[in-house]
Order: sequence, then C-alpha cells, then structure tokens
Amino acid sequence: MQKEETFVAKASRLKLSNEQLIDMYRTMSLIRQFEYMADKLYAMGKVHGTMHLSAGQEAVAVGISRATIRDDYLINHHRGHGHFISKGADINKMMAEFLGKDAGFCRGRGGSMHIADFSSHNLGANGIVGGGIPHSLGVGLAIQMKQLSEICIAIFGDGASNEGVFHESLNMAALWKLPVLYVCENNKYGMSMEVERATAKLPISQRAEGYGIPWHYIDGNDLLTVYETMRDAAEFIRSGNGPVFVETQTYRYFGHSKSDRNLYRSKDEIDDWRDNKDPIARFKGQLVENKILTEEQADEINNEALAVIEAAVAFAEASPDPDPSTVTEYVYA
Amino acid sequence: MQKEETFVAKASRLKLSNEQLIDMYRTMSLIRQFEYMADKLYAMGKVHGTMHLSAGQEAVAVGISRATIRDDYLINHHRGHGHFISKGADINKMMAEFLGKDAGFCRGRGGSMHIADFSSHNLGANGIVGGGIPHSLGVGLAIQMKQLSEICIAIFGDGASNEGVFHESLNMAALWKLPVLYVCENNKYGMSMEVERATAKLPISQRAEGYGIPWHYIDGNDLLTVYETMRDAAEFIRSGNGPVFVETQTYRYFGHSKSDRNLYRSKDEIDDWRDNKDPIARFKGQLVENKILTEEQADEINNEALAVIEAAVAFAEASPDPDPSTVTEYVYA
Amino acid sequence: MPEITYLEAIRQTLWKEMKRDERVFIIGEDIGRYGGAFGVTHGMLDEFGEKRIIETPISEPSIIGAAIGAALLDMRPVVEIMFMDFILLTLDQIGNQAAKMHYMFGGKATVPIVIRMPGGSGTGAAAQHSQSLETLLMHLPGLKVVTPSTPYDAKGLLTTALHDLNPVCFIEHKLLYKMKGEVPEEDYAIPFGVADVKRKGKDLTVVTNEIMVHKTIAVANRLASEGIEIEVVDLRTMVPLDKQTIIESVTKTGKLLVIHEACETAGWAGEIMAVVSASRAFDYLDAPMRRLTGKNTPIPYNRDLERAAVPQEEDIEREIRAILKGEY
Amino acid sequence: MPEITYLEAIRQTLWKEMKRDERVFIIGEDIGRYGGAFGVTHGMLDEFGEKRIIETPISEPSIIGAAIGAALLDMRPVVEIMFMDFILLTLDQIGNQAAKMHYMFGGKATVPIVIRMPGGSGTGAAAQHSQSLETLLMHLPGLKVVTPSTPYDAKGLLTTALHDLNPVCFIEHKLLYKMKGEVPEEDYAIPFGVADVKRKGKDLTVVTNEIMVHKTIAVANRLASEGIEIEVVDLRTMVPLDKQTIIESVTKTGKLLVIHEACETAGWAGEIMAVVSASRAFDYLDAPMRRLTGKNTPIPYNRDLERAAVPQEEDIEREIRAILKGEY
Ligand SMILES: Cc1ncc(C[n+]2csc(CCOP(=O)(O)OP(=O)(O)O)c2C)c(N)n1
Ligand SMILES: Cc1ncc(C[n+]2csc(CCOP(=O)(O)OP(=O)(O)O)c2C)c(N)n1
Ligand SMILES: [Mg+2]
Ligand SMILES: [Mg+2]
Repeated sequence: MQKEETFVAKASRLKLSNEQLIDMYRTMSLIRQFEYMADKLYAMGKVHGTMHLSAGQEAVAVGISRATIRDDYLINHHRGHGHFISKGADINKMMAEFLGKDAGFCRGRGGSMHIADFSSHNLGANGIVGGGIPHSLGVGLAIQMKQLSEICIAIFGDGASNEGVFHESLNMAALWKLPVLYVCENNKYGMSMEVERATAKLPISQRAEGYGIPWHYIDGNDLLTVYETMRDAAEFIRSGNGPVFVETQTYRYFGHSKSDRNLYRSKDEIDDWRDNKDPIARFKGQLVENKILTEEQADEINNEALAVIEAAVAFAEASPDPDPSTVTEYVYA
Repeated sequence: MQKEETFVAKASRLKLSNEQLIDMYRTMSLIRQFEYMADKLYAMGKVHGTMHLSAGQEAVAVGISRATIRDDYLINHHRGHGHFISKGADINKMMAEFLGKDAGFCRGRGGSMHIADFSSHNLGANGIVGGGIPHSLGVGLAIQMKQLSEICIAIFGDGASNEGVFHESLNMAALWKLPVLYVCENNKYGMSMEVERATAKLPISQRAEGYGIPWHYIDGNDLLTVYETMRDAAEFIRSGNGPVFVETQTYRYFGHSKSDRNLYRSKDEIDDWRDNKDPIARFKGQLVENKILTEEQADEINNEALAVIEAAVAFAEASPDPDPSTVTEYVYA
Repeated sequence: MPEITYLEAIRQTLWKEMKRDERVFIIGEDIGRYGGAFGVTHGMLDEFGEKRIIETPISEPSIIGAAIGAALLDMRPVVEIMFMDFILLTLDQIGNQAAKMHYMFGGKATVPIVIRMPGGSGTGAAAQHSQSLETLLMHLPGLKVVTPSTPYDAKGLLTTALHDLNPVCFIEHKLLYKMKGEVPEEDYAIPFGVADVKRKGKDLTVVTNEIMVHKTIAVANRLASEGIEIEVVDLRTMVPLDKQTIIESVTKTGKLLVIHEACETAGWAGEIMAVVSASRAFDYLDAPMRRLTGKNTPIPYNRDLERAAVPQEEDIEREIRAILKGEY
Repeated sequence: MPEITYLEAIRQTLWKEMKRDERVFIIGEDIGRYGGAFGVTHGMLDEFGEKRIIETPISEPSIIGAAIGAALLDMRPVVEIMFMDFILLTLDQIGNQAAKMHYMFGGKATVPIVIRMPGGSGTGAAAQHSQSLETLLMHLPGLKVVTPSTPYDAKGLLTTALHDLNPVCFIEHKLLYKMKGEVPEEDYAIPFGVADVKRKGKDLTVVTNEIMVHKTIAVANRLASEGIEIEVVDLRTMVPLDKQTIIESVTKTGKLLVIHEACETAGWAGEIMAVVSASRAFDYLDAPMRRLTGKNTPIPYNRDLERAAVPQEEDIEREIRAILKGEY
C-alpha cells in the first residue's frame, strides 16, 4: 500500500509543510558539506587525529531529529557528525572541535570522536563501539524518575550490535519499559567487516524480538520513511510503552576512518549506492519532481551550506589552540 | 503424542537398557548425596569458603552426560558438582578439593567453584557468572581445526544469560557453526533474582532464535526428556550443523550459597518442587512402577552412594592441607 | 557515642542520604529482598521501594553504564558491584567512560557516581572473589578511590563520596563489615585526600589502608611494650593521596614500610615510595624503604594458603623488626 | 643485515610461526582483507586463509574468551586487540580467566595465548584510543607483559611469546610501527626477563620502555657531547622484570630516573623504585630516585595538548639535568 502512495500524499499525511521539507533538505546538505569539508581538511593535513564520516547516511540523522523534539536526549556514536548537526549543534564549535581548537565544544580535548553539547541534551559521541548503549538505561531511568516528557535516542552501528552491552541493555530497557529509541545505523560494514559475516541472522533488528521490543527494519536512505518510523516510534515511547528498536539500512561513502583503503568492498558497490540510492539526490528528486524546490534553489541551498561550513572553518582556524599548560584541566570536576 | 507414551515405551525407543536406567538413577543419587554431605560439612564448620549446591537439578546433569560421550568437552559453571560427578569425576578428589586439601583436583587452590579435571576433558567450573561461555567458542574452533569428533557442552544458569558474553558468544557460535551444545539451567533464580524480573522475555531459550540457533525449552526434572533432547542435539551438532541451545527448567533446593536466607522465595514454593517435582523421586517412581527397580534396591543404591560419599570425606580428611610455602606455585606454567 | 559496625555505618549513611536527596538511588544485583551479598542494603527496599533500590539482571558493564547515563542527567546513582573482582568486567565503562567524560567533553559532563565494591581475601572465596584491585583504579585518571578502615571513616568518607561530582570507587573490605566502632549520629564528612595517623610513633612509619591498618596497629601495640613506637598512617583515600602526611611522617621517623593486601608487582606501595623519593623526606631516610604486600599470586581457596598469600601480623612484626635492626 | 620496520618484524614473526606450527592462528577484528587497523596482518589472509586468520564481530571479551578455549585444547591463539584501550572491555577474560586458570586449577590448565595490542599516544586518537595501560596488566599475576622498543626486540620477544605457555600481553607502541632497524633473517628468541642496556653510561640510569627508549637515547646522545653519560635500560619485558640489570646499573651510576608514557599515579615507575629500594643499590644512591611520566590525565585530542600529556625530549633533558645538578 505504502508503495503506491505518492511523495506528496505521504508528506501531507505526515503533515510536513513544504518549508519543513526544504529545511530537511537543507540540513542533509549541511551534513554532506561538513563531511566533504572534513575530508578535504584531512587531505590538506589539517586534521591531527582520526574521523568517521557519515556522508551517505544523512537521511537517518535528519529523519530522527525532525521526528523527535529538540530536548530529547541523544547518545551518539563515533560516526556522529550528522546527528549533531541535525540536532542543531553550533557548526562553528563543531568545526573548531574537529580541528582541536580551544573554541571547540570540548575545548580541543575531544575531537571528532568526542563531540558533545550537554546544554542541548546532546550527550556525546563515543570512541568505544557500543560504549554509549548502556548509558541509555540511566538516561531512561532518570527520565522516569524525574517524570520528564523527553525520550532518549541511542544511535549505534551494525557492528556495535555485536558487543555484549547491546544485549544487556536491550534486556534491561525492555524489563523496565524505558523511554529509549534504539537506532541501529546499518551501513553494511563495521569497519571492514560485512554485516553478513559479523551477524548470524539478519536483519539485526529482529534481535529485538528476543526481548519483546517492537522493531522495524527500514530503508534508511528514504527520508520520509525514516521520519515516519521514528515519529511513530517516538510517540509510542513517549506514551510510556517502553523502548522501540529501528534499524536503518544505509551506506557510507568514505572509508571507515582516515586510514581505510576500501579493500573490502568494490568500487562498483560504492558507485551503485552513490549513484542510485543517495538519500540527498533521492529527496531532491522528489522535491523537484513535485515542484517543491527547483534545481536552482537546491543549488543555492547547497551553496549556502557550503558557505556555512566555510565560515565554520574560518572560525575554527581563527581560534587558538588550547594552551598546553592547561592539559590537566578537567580531569576532575 | 509424547504425553501418551509410557515410560517403558519411551525408554525402549531411546534404547536405554534397564542397567542404563538404573545407572542413571545411581548417578543422580550420588550427586544428591554429595550435595547433602557438602551442606552437612558446611554446617559442621568444615568448609572454609562458599559453595553452590545443585540438589534438585540432578536430572539435567545426568541427562546430559548420558546423552553425550565421555570425551566431549565440558565447560561448567559455579553450580557444577552434579555435572562433574555425572561426567565421572573421581569423587575422592572432588571432595578433597571441596575441603581444600592437597589431594584435591586443584591441590586446594580452587575449591568448590573451581573444580576441573582436564585429563577427562572437564574444563572447569567458573566463579564468574557467564565467564565460561565464550570459552566454548575456542573449544569449538579447536575441535573444528583439529577435526575432532567431540563436541563442547557449555553449562550456565538463567542469570548468566543476561551477561554480555552470552550474546557475543551465541552470535559467533552461530556464524561459525561451532560444535557447541549450550545448556541453560533455568532454576528460576539467579541468586535472589526471579527469572521473570531479570529476563525481559521468556523462555530464555527463545533468544537463540535471534541468532538462528535451534532451541528447546524442556522440563529439566524429567530425566528421559533431558536425555532425549540432549542426545538429539548432540547428534545434530556432531554432524556439523552448528550449535543448539537447550533450556532446562529445574529448581534448586538449597539456598544460593552458604549465606542465603531464602527471603526471596516461599517455603511453599520450595516444598512444592521438593515434594511434587523432584527429579530423583520421579524417576525412581517410574522405575519402581515399571518394576525395573524395587524400593529396597533403590534404598540400597542410595546407601551405596552415601557410602561412596562418606569414603570420599574420609579420604579428603586424611589428606593434608597444602603446604603454605607452596602458595606461589602454579602462578606461571 | 553509639558503637555500630562498618556495615551499619555504610547502610546508615546511604539511608540518610537517600532521605535527604531524592536524586540518590542504588542499583545493583540482589540488593533488594536479599539485601546485597553482604547485607549492606538490607531493609532498604522496604523503605525506599523498587524505584530507588533497583535490582538488575547480572550485567555488570551495563549496570555501570546505566549509572553513568543517570549521572549525566544529574541523578546521584550508587552502584553496588557484588565483589570487587567483577569490576574487571566493567573497566571499559568505569575507565573509558565514567573516568574520562568530564575531560573528553571539555569539562561539560559530570559523572557523579559512587561505585561500592567489597574487596579483599579471607573468606575462602578463592581467586575470582578475593582480589584487592584498588591499584588498577588508582591508575585511571578521573576516578577517586576510597578505602575506609573503620566504621567512623566509612561514614565520613561515604558522605563525601555521595557529594562528590566525580566517579568514586568506594572499596569495602569484606572482613571489616562486622567490625564495630564509635560513630557519631550526627552528620559529618571526612574530606578526601586526608590521611589519618591512626597511631603516633617515632621509630618507623607504616603507610597502609583497609584491614592492614588493624593488623599493623595490633602489632604496633605489642611492640610498644618493648619501647618501639610505630606510626601508622591510614591513607583512607588512595586518590587523591595525602602526600603531605606521608612525607611528614617519614621525615620524622626516617623509616618507611608500606603494607597492602594487593599483589606486590605494580601495587601501590611503589607509588608511596615514588612520592617519598620526590620529597624532602627522602633525605631523612635512614633505612631503605620497604614494602610488605600480598604475594604475586591469585588468592587460593585453602585457608592456610589463603593466609599465606597476604600479610599477616607475624609477617608485619618480622618486617618491622628487620627494618629496625638495620637488616636491609 | 636487512633493515625492516617494527611492523614488518612482527608480521614476519607471526608468519614464520604460523608456517612452522599449525596450532597458531590469529583472531581479531578486521585482520583479514583490511590487514588490521595498523596493517600488521596485511597479506596473511591470502596466505593462511580464513580458518587461521579469523575475523570476528566486535565482541572483545568473547574474542579473548575464544582464545582461552582454544588454548585449553592446546592451540596457540594470537589475539589482536585493535587498540590497547579496548582491553578494559576484556579484563575479566584476561585477568579473572586467562591469568588465573593455571593457578586455580592447580597447575592443570595452561593458557598459551599471545594478546597483541597497540598502545600509546601521538596519533591524535584521543582519550579512548591512546592509553598506555601496561601497569594494569603487570598487576594481574599470571600474565606476562612485553613491550618491545625496536624491530629486533619485537621479533625476538614475539618469538618467545609464541612459545610461552602463559598468557602474554604483547604491547606494540603505535609510533614505533614504522621505525626501521636491523633484524636478522634467521630465527632467534629474546628471553623474557632480560632487560637491554641500550646505551651505556656512568652518570645516571634511565629505566624505561617502548618509545621512551628512543626519546631518551636521543637526549643522551646530545648530552654526551657535554661529557654526560646516561645509561639507558630498556626493560623490554615488564613481567618478568629484570631486577638485576636495574640494580647493577643504579649501583654503578647512583642515580635513577624512571620514564614511562603511562600516567603517573600508580604507574610502574614506583615498581622500579620499590625494587631498587629493596636492593643493595639503594645504598649507592646519591640522589633521590625520580620519575618522569605521562600526566595524570586522559590523552587529549589537540596535538599540542597531546604532546604536553606525555614526556617529550625536552622534558627528559630538563629532568636529567636537574638530577645531575642535584636540584632534588
Ligand atoms: C570497543 C571497540 N572495538 C573496536 C573499535 C574500532 N572500531 C571503531 S569503529 C568500528 C566499526 C564500527 O562499526 P559500526 O558499529 O557498524 O559503525 P560504523 O563505523 O559502520 O558507522 C570499529 C571496529 C572501537 N572503537 N571500539
Ligand atoms: C560476574 C558475576 N556477577 C555476579 C556474581 C555473583 N553470583 C554468583 S552466582 C550468581 C547467580 C547466578 O545465577 P544463575 O546463572 O541463574 O545460576 P544459579 O546460581 O541459579 O545456578 C550471582 C549473581 C558472580 N559470581 N559473577
Ligand atoms: Mg557499520
Ligand atoms: Mg539460576
């Protein structure tokens, strides 16, 4: 049935105005530009550490953030730029952190893998695969105890779902009916490991069945599908029904991290995803086809996004490095 | 259908001779006597450390050991006396280890929680809940690499199935089709925690579904059911089909360990299991009813078992304590 | 002043703090009806209900993880890890997460958690239930590490721990649970980083913690009859470490013996020696610094072996006498 | 003699040993087509196939557990843990299981595993990918702990590790992977517990390991032009520890500086001081023993901060000069 539904019909059923749709496009574009700039800065030798870029996965981030409220708590993973951006993080501070500058979110201590912005309920990325998953339990408990209306969104990858804490946490979240939306971004690989070689049975999300948690396996590159699934899940969770598990099928374009030579996947595969399944191109096509946006407007949005990113780079580069004499600051509160 | 089958018909279908049936009874009795003696020795102040008694769970141990071969590898858990005994461990050395004596399996280093007998492929008990589960992976890999005909049997409790390694291990065992029989002894509690409060969805064994592992949830107090399930599972595994998961519903009579005041369960519940579902009484009833054994013969077997245990105590008590000057022996191989 | 046990001092402090601050909750295994493996939380379920005495499945890493998440939302979780040995299951969450978040996030996250854990040998629980692992925790920056030796200290230090904004590892020695001591009913806090000279003396400084404090005092009392006066410095908190008290004592006595139950190799005795060596006290040493520690072995089950694995009073006495006689 | 990198020395040794002994296999994450995060196992999948280069899901505790099980059946597993930091996830399996089995089971189990792990900072990987945690491993009896500083040592020590019957933690410093050095083609083994005096000197002993060996030698070479002769003791294996070489060197020079990248508090520098203090070398000390270590902080991301967190050549030089000038 869903198959038959036109884009316009779906958008209107979802009560998404054209402005909202365009804003979603804008945010995806911003993420994409951030990631491409990150890659470029790395190639220019300006990035000291490692990074994990999410280009190709933008629809997941934007779908989630638009389907939830700003104050919902976000637990992010290493490939987290997109989620931060779509949650509304200050791009300047993000870029500054990425470049290790004093003006960065973490004053240069964290870098790409450890961006956080607690003031906006963005509880941070994590360099330990799966490391953030159990934090969802405590956030969920705190929400219950304080009787807050927010929910917790915990993001992790296909690879992370093989860590022990995944199992422990899903069990407890289900037992205690915690308000947590678990989102597994399945981008087909955990570093070089294909999901088929790492996960005994697919989809990953069917594992949620074992804990009695409702689950969905969806096309993560189709923005409105992501949006709808997340919106419904969030509503279900917010109403006190306990956790939901959503697996989003997506793909990353760049290598796993800075040192990846992509030996484990074919150029054809990458090209196929890029050329035929790109979430941004797909969404833009839908907007253009339905006259919500013109090609020119889309280009303009992309240019604006690039300008925002370039300004962020300028901001970051103008920021001083942290003073080495402060190296032991923040060890203890 | 099974329900209708008479005991005799079932035994004969399973090709179990009367001698074999009586031997199974004997072994259950021996385990029971060991556990009661252990409790008595503890009450007499002769046991320094802690212990986890398996009285009530004898049918699981005996069913497994009789359904598998002597050389299959056993990974045991803290409540492991029964499994060791039914695998044929030397009772004298077991008792000596229980009492911390030099003649014990581990020369007094291990005690109740760390009995092992590597020569008979009994790879040891474990004081860490779930700690032994991942060892099954390596045993399975080694069996595959060496092309052995044995399988690995990994025993753990309902509580252990909530540790992260449970998930990690089941996933890898399924991926690699390892020859492992996973047996979850569900005795309704992990220490004081009822399984319903600890496990989001029951039976525990349905979790195996998430890894594509065949699973069974059976009455662990019915010896022939245990025997048949384990025999079939072992055959399936031995033929190269990968792991099987069996959950045996059973019950422990004694407290969790030496310091348990049983506050978390009712006397009625304990009595009900003891009086109405006891695996030994049930099996004896079947043997007697079908004239395979007389009451007198059963008593005699029990007396013999007690005599074996008493002799083991005598052996253990005659054994010297380890020499304190050897305390740092065995730190390194 | 009322005499209560170390265990009761801990329970009462938790109880009071839970009454005072509704952000405090306890999470762990078998802490409800069972009252915890050692009975510390006995009765608290009835008082506070299962929303604040949260019993968990056996999932140690995620128990710590849960506490971290709650702490990030300004709750005050207290975790009971049933045996200190099981922290080895949780060191990613303790060491890579809780300890580092404040730093990694540039001071923006705070992780106020108290992780209680019984440590030490002496109960016949063997290698996986008897370890003294405080040194591991000391080596992970971002953690505070507390090792009370008396009911009085337990209450005062736990009070401070419950008000600290950092992850605090609060180590309770199993053999101390039943020890009685005077504990004032009114509230008091013992600041972290302040060692307690449990016995004054001029001839030799023993720096120690936990149960070894008591063993050392027993020996010191015996030696006093011979006119030998041992100074016993109970560190109380391992991180932060009260370097000053150590340095002053060693400067006075000129002799240092560090005693711990933890295994010798890379145990914290070396840390104390490094502190002394970097201080003016080094010049006052008139004998080599010595340590008396647990042996480099897992803890064995048999009672005699178990005793042999960690320092006993006779070992302490022998060691002190040897130092005083100049045998080293 | 051919010059090869530290990384190649490790790969060649693994390769040879896998050719020689079919019980050896490698298990870990991304060690196949990817060749491991640092490329150490590059090419080995093609040579040995996926039955012996076993790629796993991201499940560190159970990877170690798998190795233990295989070792119990007399296999010779080599585990690659992608970053040393992740051993915190596995310390139950390493410390409560692998390290203790031989002991707990009265000498009947042997657990011959080599656990390879890259450690150390300097790559901008920040707090959770840059730690130097060898001290934690040293404190768990039953483990051996190896820290090669050169391609030559890496080959010789890895050969020994692969023949040892105990769990061996083999720590590779990331910044050393590309370092070149002479490595004989023929087989050789460097016994554990034998430190290497990488530079002889009479004025001051530096005891160190890994990358700090090279930093110290660079400083020592500069100081030599002023007539200052530093002796550089490269421990090579942390457990077992070559106490004798340390003692002899300090007895000769009368001055000790311990340098490690690991954090200061409860780091292994204290162990070295305890060893010296318990030896005749203590009497020969003519200056306080000193340590220069990583700061008590998680490793920060920013390059300048990261440099500031661990000893650099200028720090080493300053520290040596201060000791020699009698400033302490
Ligand atoms: C505990 C741990 N193990 C391994 C790594 C190294 N590592 C970083 S990301 C990654 C792959 C994660 O895969 P996935 O969860 O699918 O996320 P993706 O990178 O594909 O977004 C690995 C193996 C790590 N950082 N932490
Ligand atoms: C890692 C770990 N956590 C907790 C414990 C304490 N403990 C010992 S046995 C046990 C209960 C285990 O329950 P289950 O697996 O069901 O086995 P049972 O005792 O019921 O046979 C607990 C919590 C432990 N030994 N190890
Ligand atoms: Mg992935
Ligand atoms: Mg149970």
